[in-house]
Amino acid sequence: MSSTATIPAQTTAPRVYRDYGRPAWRRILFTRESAVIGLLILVIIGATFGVRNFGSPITMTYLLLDVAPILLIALPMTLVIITGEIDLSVASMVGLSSVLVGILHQGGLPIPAAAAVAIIAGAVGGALNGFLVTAVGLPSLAVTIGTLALYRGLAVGLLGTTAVTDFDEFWTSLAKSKIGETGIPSIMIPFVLLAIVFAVLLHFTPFGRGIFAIGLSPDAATFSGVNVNRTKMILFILTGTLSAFAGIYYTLRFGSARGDNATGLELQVIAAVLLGGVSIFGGRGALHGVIAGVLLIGVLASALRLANVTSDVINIITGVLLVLSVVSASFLAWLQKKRQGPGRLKRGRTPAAKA
Amino acid sequence: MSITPSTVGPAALELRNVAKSFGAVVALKSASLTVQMNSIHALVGENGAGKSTLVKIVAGLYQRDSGDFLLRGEEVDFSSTAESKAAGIAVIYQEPTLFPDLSVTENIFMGRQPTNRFGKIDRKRMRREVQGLFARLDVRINPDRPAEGLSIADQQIIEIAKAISLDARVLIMDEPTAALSGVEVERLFAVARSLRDEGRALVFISHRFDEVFALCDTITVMRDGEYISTDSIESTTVPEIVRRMVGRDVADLFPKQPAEIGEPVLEVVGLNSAGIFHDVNFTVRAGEIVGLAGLVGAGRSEIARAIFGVDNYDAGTVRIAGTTVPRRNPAAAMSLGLALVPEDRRKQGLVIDATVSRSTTMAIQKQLTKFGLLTSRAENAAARIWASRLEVKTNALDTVVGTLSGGNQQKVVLAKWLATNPRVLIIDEPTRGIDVGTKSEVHRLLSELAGKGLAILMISSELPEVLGMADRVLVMREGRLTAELSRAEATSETVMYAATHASEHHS
Amino acid sequence: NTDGGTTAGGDAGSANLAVTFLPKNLGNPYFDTSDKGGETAVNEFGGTFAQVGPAEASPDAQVSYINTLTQQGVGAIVVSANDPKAIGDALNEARDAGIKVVTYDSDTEAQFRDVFINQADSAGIAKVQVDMIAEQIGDAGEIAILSASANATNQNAWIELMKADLAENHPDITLVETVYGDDDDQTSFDKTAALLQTHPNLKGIVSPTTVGIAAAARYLQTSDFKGKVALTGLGTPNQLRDYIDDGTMTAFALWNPADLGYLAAFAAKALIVGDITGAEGDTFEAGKLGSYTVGADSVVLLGDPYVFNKDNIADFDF
Amino acid sequence: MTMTLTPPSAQTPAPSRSGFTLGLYSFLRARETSILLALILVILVTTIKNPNFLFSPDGWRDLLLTPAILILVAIGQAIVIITRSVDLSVGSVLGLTAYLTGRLFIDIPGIPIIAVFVAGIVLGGLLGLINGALVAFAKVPALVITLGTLYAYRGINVLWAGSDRINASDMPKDFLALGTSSLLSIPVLTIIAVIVLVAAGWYMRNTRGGREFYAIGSEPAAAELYGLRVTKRILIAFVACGALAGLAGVLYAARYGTVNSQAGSGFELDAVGAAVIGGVAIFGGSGTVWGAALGAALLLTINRALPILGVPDFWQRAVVGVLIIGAIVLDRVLSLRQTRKLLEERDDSNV
Ligand SMILES: Nc1ncnc2c1ncn2[C@@H]1O[C@H](COP(=O)(O)OP(=O)(O)OP(=O)(O)O)[C@@H](O)[C@H]1O
Ligand SMILES: Nc1ncnc2c1ncn2[C@@H]1O[C@H](COP(=O)(O)OP(=O)(O)OP(=O)(O)O)[C@@H](O)[C@H]1O
Ligand SMILES: [Mg+2]
Ligand SMILES: [Mg+2]
Repeated sequence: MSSTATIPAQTTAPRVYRDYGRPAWRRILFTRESAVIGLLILVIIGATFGVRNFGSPITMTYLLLDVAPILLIALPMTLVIITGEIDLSVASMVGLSSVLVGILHQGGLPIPAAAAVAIIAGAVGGALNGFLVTAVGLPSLAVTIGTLALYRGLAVGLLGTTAVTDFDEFWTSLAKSKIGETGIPSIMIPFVLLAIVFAVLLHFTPFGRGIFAIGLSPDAATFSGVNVNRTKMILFILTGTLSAFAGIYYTLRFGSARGDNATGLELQVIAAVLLGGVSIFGGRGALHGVIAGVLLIGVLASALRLANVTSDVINIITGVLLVLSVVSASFLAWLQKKRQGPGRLKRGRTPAAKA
Repeated sequence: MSITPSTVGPAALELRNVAKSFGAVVALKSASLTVQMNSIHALVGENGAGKSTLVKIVAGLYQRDSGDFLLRGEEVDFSSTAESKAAGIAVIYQEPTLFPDLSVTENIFMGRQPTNRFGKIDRKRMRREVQGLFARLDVRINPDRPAEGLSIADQQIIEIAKAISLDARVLIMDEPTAALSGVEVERLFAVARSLRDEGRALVFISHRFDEVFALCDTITVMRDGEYISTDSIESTTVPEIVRRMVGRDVADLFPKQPAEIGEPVLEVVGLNSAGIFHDVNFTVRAGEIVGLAGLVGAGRSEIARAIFGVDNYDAGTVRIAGTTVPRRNPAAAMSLGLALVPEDRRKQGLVIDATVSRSTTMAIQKQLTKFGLLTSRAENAAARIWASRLEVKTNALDTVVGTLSGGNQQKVVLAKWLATNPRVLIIDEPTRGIDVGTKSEVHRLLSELAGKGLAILMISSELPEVLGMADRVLVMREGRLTAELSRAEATSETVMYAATHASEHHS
Repeated sequence: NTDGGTTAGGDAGSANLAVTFLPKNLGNPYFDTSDKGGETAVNEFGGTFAQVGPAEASPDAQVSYINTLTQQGVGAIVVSANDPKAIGDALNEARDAGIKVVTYDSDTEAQFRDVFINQADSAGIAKVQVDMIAEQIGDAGEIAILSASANATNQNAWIELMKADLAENHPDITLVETVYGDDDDQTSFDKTAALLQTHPNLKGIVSPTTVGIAAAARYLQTSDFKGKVALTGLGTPNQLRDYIDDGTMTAFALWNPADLGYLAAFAAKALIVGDITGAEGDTFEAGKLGSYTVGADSVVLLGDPYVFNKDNIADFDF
Repeated sequence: MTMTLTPPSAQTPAPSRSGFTLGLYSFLRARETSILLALILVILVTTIKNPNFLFSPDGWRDLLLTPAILILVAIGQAIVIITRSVDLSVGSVLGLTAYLTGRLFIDIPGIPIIAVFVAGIVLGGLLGLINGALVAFAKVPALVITLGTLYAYRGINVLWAGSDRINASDMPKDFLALGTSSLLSIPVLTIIAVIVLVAAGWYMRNTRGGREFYAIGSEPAAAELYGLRVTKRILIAFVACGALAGLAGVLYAARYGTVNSQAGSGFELDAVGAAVIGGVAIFGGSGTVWGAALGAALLLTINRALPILGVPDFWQRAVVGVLIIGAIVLDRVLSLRQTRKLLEERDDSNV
């Protein structure tokens, strides 16, 4: 930018602007993301020593295979929630994509072609959500409650009573394969690539800045030249597309295309995203926190199952964790305010004497 | 330096050495204010001096850290606004805050609706009272419509009606006239005077000295969270007050320099939007400041929004340097060199929860990227330049803009748009809620920008500002342009006439 | 009582007799009863019994549990499959890790398990239900089926066989609709209501699932159709006692689910200690139930379904 | 705007309309009206196809009976949504109280039915209080909190019930009769739901407390400036919602007769869906409990009508999805047209 204006020099010395109000370690350490990552590390350490068999490499393999769909969908879901919207239809889209892959393959299409159709269907489904939210101007919570029923209904309607199970061995074993000898499932390769793309998109581009701005104030974003509707549209399409991709993975991993695949997954995804520090009101959140949130729930579930704790306790823990994570955040904020209250007066800077 | 007015009985409201800080930000160091019954007391000070904070302490919204707070001679301590209301204090806040989904009537009576024996709200009575109130204030707002979609001015009027209907003994008004035009201001003043004559105490906060001197009896000056002085209004002058507020002399208030007027840059042809504005035609040339005047609600802001592409319009064309600006596409308008400083700073001008750094660079992010990537470092570097150019009062660039004072927020908005290096600047109420020092800086800045060839469309409800700054004045009434006046033709009388009378011929 | 003749027999003393039951879902009285039977058996032969499972009947949730059991290295998994294929790979991985897999109640494809304990052969189950409904409605009229979930392997197999039987032997009975209650009380209840409204001439409902039949009975009991529309299928005596007593229903069938679990546990033990490998013709002892022989496709048949009615229902408590 | 209707007199500068015109106008404009019409249409079409839908005793009973439980939950949900929160835990609360109902009858033989009702409502209210306290005191978004308690309450339910199941035979006949019997050919459950609906509707419209729910939902910051007791209101909203879900749980046990640990799962989306279809704005401040109740009735009636209209079982869910979307799109289109009309009217008045 060129300087269009020079303000006449004032009698006072020029102000010094620090980049940040707090030292770096405080900015990095005292965040929701760091708290979730810390908790994740603690739980892993605790489980490794406290739960028999948890330390074995196979645990990680199963764990990652299990959480892969949640990880994949959590990426675009994070962006959607940061804009202040929500997409409840993702799990239904997983089911629809699974059914499409199934019947198309049954009808003679090779897996890649069937998968491509499913991905396109995902994009179209996402675009329908996006259209209703942006062009028609409806609240996304209401819209996606509707499409949750619609997409699931299409899935169940298309496949009826049956489940398609005759998939090529090649594809089903690819879905479960591991990278070399590492025990890390191959599905992590596309996931890591996508995670990098999404992280860059969200945190290091004007598009990402727009996402945060929309979440904080859609009006102000519009007045700053952010194309709010286009941004939301893109994000809904991405969510639909990645849900469809997760659906393909789901189908191949279990070798079974069914209308009821992944029922209830939407709440798990949203719980993980919120646990990872994304504000449900939009405008706040970071991808590393979300990934840690997904893994935290996954590790806890895996460790507890290994310790023969039943599924109900896992649910209780997931729920309590979610509640605690948000409550503790506001508790800490309250504590900080208390501490910084009147007592800080004497430490306050004396404003520059101007006279 | 200060003259304490002789006290007859306890003061209606007295604050002594009140301090308040928000985290590391000290809003008030030692503020004092003594308001007598039967008087209208002005409270003035630069942006960020702590006026609104003091008001909020009186209202019970904030709790003071230290100091004394007396009401009619008695120590009080409010922990909520309900308590202060019960103690007979009514407050008009700086930013109108209504319930958008509720009707105007409900907004006025919320929390204290008249009820019958069974606890059922007496709607008839509520309606009667509102009609009486509106008649007294000569307000023409449908009391049954929802508050949603009301202009800021209408919202402010409802806030005023609400505060008056409280029948309070102390009425505090924090910049109630910032959004109002002359007629409404006069009406408000008439009511304020009659309230004073009934024996109530009023506090009036404003950055407009003509209003302060026309209305108030006593004036208290604050600076940097500290009490400076209290005088009776007859014994002081505007330059004296300004010197105390700013700590130095302020020169010419409206220093528009003559500039070379060039080619037309912004051309608006036949712009029409059903129900909002009709057949709007005008041009703005390079180096020219065109003032757009009119009563509140005339539809000026809507034209600005339509030109910039935030709102759609039914017909017409907008061109910048010959190129047609596409509809409903602010990004395209920006890339053609259009900038808009909108009227509602907190909702439109700024992402109020974003940092100073991000807010300042919001409109130039694309230029700051390297290989499509944007880093905080690049943003901070750019933001630092603009923050220091406009003297934004903040200590760190990651301060949330919402915590800055109103004037400093306005500076950030200006910085954001000046950073884009625009060809056309549309600026809606450029100095609303800005103190004298900053105001003269803004005016100097606009004048200089025009001198460098920028085309400026300035929408303002402040007549002196329009007359002082504009090379040409357009006047609007009810969605139509009613007059185009040259600088020589434009006087308070000609502008006001055009703003209140339909034009004989359409231009 | 194992004779140490076989190769695996050498391990018998130190054999891993940890047997874990993995039903379709928890909170299902049918599986409660069957797994209780399994527990009795495991205690009899001195192994360790465990039961795990998802809250809702879905194959993906079962896979997580199978994986966990694989990691824990249990001796055998006894599972009722929510999908014949979807849990197959997980089961194979378990078997690769040396775990024996027994399916009961609902089978997977044969290559994924060592042995399937069949409660009654499908043809028999289908036949007993068709016979009951035919008798109750006088071998003519409209009937409907209220099944469990649309993907349930066993129910679907029975329904196919029932259709064939009806077409062949009962030409005057028309099956007008099959609806799915998802083994959920409320859904089954509402579907029953819908069936009765949609088909005013309906003479009977067959519900080959314990949840569905109970919900349908409860709806019928308080509706005008009580006594006019027949209801039969598979259910447990405790659930349906009241409806038999008050005439809402006259008869229904089931095998003894406790025996099913009991037999499955003993089959698991026989696999662990190496008495059987799942080959056709292998025989093993199943405690109080006596001796059983593995049939074709590694299937062990429990016996014929039992028909409960007003006269005999008081003799049962499960 | 509306100034053309009545020219402002000298006395009242604000435009005003007579009570009757106002009433008629708002009735025709109201969201509730269009939902009611849609409901009537569905019933009409289905009845034409199959008269039994309305005219057989069972059809009549089920028409009124089926929505009763969801109506109760939707009323509570509407109150919470109007205050700009949401309660996703209602399904789990319903499940817990339904199981409690069964347990009380089993563990305390001869317990009076009324005591069971009280216990269910109290337990529901307590669970709602936990939600409300977390939302109000910790100032945490309700969606997050109640998503958490959705899991937690359901987990407690499964932990408590295990694989136990309450059967009809475990509960007294009198109690079960409540679930299906009628008074003057109106089912008892429906009567309960309607009484609650009328009371809640009256309260929300005509009392200070009720209006404060709307105010808080419309603009929380303003509510604070007005000195409204926001915390108290949020607590009341959640307790009411929980208590209604608790009542619904008791009625669920009476109606369905069997209760396991999964009773009521998925109810939360139905309840939110009903409120949204009924015109309760998801971001608070507008809508009525009447709308939510009509939304619940419409949702469940469509569910029952589809098989009769010949939509195959498997496709029903898709149709329900289309209908939900259709309802909210229609509402939006109508309100846009209304805005447009108001603007044009203003033009005329300006000339
Ligand atoms: N909630 C808050 N959190 C942090 N800082 C605050 C808050 N409210 C006010 N401040 C700071 O306190 C100081 C005084 O602000 P205040 O709004 O009282 O000024 P003012 O005199 O009303 O200014 P203006 O004329 O611009 O309205 C400013 O520095 C402002 O940034
Ligand atoms: N969202 C809206 N819905 C309906 N009417 C609106 C809406 N926004 C503004 N108006 C109306 O449009 C007219 C023009 O509004 P506006 O106040 O923006 O004009 P203005 O000349 O810019 O005044 P000012 O900027 O001084 O407030 C007013 O009558 C106002 O009430
Ligand atoms: Mg202020
Ligand atoms: Mg304006």
